[in-house]
Amino acid sequence: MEVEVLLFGAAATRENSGRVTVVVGAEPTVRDVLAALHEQHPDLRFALPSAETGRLAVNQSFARGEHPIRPGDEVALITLVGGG
Amino acid sequence: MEVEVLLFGAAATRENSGRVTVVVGAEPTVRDVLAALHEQHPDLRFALPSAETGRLAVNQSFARGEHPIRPGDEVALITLVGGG
Amino acid sequence: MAPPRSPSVVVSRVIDGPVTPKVEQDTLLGRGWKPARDASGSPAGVVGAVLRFEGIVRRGERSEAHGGEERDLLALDYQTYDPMAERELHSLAGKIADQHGLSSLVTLHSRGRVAVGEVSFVLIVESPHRAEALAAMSQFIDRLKQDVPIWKKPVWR
Amino acid sequence: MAPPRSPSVVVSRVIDGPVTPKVEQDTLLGRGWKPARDASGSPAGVVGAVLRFEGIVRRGERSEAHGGEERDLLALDYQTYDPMAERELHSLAGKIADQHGLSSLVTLHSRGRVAVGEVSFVLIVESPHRAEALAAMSQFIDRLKQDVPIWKKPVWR
Repeated sequence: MEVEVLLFGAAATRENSGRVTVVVGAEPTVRDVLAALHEQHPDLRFALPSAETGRLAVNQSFARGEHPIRPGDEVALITLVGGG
Repeated sequence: MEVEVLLFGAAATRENSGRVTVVVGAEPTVRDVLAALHEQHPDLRFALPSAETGRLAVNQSFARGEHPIRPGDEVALITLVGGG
Repeated sequence: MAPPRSPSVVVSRVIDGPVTPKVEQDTLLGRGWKPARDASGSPAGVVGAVLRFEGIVRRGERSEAHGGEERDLLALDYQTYDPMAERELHSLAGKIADQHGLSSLVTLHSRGRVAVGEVSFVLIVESPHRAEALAAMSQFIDRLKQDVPIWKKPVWR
Repeated sequence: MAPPRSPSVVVSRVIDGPVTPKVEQDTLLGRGWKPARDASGSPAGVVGAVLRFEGIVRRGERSEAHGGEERDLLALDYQTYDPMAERELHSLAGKIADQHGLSSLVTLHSRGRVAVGEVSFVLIVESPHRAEALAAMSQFIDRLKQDVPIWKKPVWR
């Protein structure tokens, strides 16, 4: 299936877009989406040097590893933040 | 000679006075006055458990060990302070 | 036996633009928060330490595009992932307040453009003693920079 | 090459009675000090972090005369050794400001009676970055409690 991933900050600037799409197998997990982002969008590697270092929010909450991604979920890549 | 020592805080409360007098030899030092305070004013020992733990100000500046005390100097015992 | 501890008062909000004194005052009044110094606030005598932190946009910022050299800014644009940013800010505030037994914690963070010299972040911590207030403040800021989805984009002069 | 660092602005004073907002404002205005947030203060964009600490008299204080039990206070009486207290306060302020490269440091401390819920101590630290501000604040308070000849006497309820 295809998963759309929201981008912010420097990641969005680098992709020149607030979202990218990745292609993953059926019943993907957070881990699968991070691996696909790393693999299919080399421009994001400055912020995602390996799939293991990435962090996703699913439906606006941090989610890890085996957390499933379902059709219609809002998925966002949370690269290094910079508030304060 | 006699040296008058100003007291503050709990030390003044305990002595019921803002000053005590100690008797010391000629040309006394800070060390001598602290030893005399400890020896001659047992009520101050709660704040001056030994002469070495005491701290004096001479003419409103902290002074240590061999610093001489001269007639007319303003001498004060600076026990545990509590600002802030 | 120690008296039961009152729950912490927590106020958190994402503000559009800089955190001006007026915006801050209006927000806090709106949430019914008053500083401990005002007798009308929390019961007088509980709070012994009030710490306040303001983050201000500095003129010089390192530019990645210029080999990390410091260049002059006009402003920072803060991008927030809404409403997650405000929810994470609030959840962090509650956790830190609880963990350190704070009397209250207030945190305001800007979204959008904040010019050089303007305030983009305010944190107020009230607690019985100073040590918890300082620890809570350091920890809050560290975790804010890890977990709250807010990004800043430099606007170069 | 780093630009030469401006000297720190230091304001320190012993205040008779509580440090009310009015007394604080009058003192700071009198010394020509303005917060970094006001563009008219230090050159905009140098200060990135402003920390403020307020010490407030708490209701409960341990009583030595009652086996260290906490008892209710009416007020604290702050006794200062004058003028040494103010001089030590100022000298400490200068040392800490210099050591941490602060933009400014303001410190006000009460002398005499301060009632429960009133402010007896204010410390404001302004610096380019947050880390120095936090370190300077902790260190200032620790050394104040060691070296500035101010004593407090409880006034029991």
